[in-house]
Amino acid sequence: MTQIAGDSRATANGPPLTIRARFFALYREAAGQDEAQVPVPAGSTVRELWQHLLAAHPGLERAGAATAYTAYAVNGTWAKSDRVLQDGDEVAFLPPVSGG
Amino acid sequence: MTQIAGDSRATANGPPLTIRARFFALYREAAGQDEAQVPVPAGSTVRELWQHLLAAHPGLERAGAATAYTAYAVNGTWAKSDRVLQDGDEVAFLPPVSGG
Amino acid sequence: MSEQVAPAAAPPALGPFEVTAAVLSVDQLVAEVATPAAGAVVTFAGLVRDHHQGRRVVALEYEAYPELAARELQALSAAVAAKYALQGIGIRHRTGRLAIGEISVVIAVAAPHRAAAFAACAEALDLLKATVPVWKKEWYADGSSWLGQAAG
Amino acid sequence: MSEQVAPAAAPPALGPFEVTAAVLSVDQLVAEVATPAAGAVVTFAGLVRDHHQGRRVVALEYEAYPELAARELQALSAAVAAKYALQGIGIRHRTGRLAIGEISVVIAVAAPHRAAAFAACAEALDLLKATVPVWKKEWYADGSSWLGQAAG
Repeated sequence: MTQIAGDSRATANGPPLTIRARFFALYREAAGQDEAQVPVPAGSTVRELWQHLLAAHPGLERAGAATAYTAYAVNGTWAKSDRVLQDGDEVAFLPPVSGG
Repeated sequence: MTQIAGDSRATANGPPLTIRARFFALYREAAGQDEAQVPVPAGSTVRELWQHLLAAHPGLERAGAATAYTAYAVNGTWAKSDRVLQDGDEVAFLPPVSGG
Repeated sequence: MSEQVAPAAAPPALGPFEVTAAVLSVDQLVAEVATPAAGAVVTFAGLVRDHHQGRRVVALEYEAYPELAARELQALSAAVAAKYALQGIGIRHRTGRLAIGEISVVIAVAAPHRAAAFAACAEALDLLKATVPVWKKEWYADGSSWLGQAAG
Repeated sequence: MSEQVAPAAAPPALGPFEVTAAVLSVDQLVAEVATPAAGAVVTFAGLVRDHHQGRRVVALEYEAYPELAARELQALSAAVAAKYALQGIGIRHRTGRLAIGEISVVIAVAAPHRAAAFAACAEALDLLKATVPVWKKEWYADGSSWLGQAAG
């Protein structure tokens, strides 16, 4: 696990949050790591965190752009992209599944 | 294997044949044996052999009457009831199947 | 460049087809029908149930006409394999007295894709039940009964 | 008189649902989902194929989000079990690098009768492929590729 440069500006919503981001399969290889601690502004959504990570990791952006969709899970449960994050949340970014 | 009293009359068709009759499952129990050597007149069919066996074994007749049908095999291959027997044939009498 | 391979067009591997008193293994039959080109193996395992038509069953006894049964298993499997373009199919049917929960029959079907494997396995089972000379006797606490013999 | 028994109405036995690096056994899962009232167990085993879309494959690698995958397997199985009145259903998915012919996934479904068992097993597999967070990487002689990621 490594620290990723985040957006640590304090906002009107309160102090920044620390999120545990997890990457799997194609995204794990593209990010070069399986997880990272990411500071984000209070009030951030899953989608904003993902956009931030894509911008910070060109490899991840290429991989993400090549997929039909990305699914999200927060604390082990499927989540929509407009889900508002809480401090300490674990957010997983999941490329299209291909099990079986 | 036991000898079953057969119809040993010689006929115009030639000397009597000796047939190996085999019984399975319900018929085996009803006949009290799994096979028998049965003399039959030359020219006999599978059906005639079966009728003869039913008449000779009341238990087999009760079991046969209680089934929806009887299937026949001669020398390990399905046969119709009008199949004419040859000396030394093995004839199997098969109650409705229930495997699986 | 990576090596290009043509779609598998080999004739299906038929067998094993056996009637046996030995305990049946699904894994063994899966391994026997699988080929390097097979992506899906569907199996059916028949188990001895503790009841039938409302009556408690304590054991099942299976009897076969072994020579004809093996030939019938082969014949129905060849037909199903051709219809569904299978890569492999095998069937074992147990004989003798079986306890509750034991496997009475195993069918394994290997195919490149899953839809064909499911359909072929179900069809092979239907044919087996209709045509293969095997008989089942139910044992109860107070007696026994051969199945399949009810008149019309 | 023989003992009369009511038709089985027990809730289905759910599980096991696992993502594991251990070699998979069909027989083991069959035994785990079977109940004394079950007469039919249908299984699906996914095998590593030596080709895909015309390209030779030398190995497959599976990766999962294990916590969510196990929960998804449980959820889809509960839905299928209720729809088909199953007596048991279990699924194991393998992770790590697998050689040609190895089993990547096993689904076992127990039901009183065979039609429900076949339909339920096929449906569970379709749901697994669509929803469970597991990913497959194909290894070739000269490279590798994650599947499922193609855009549009």
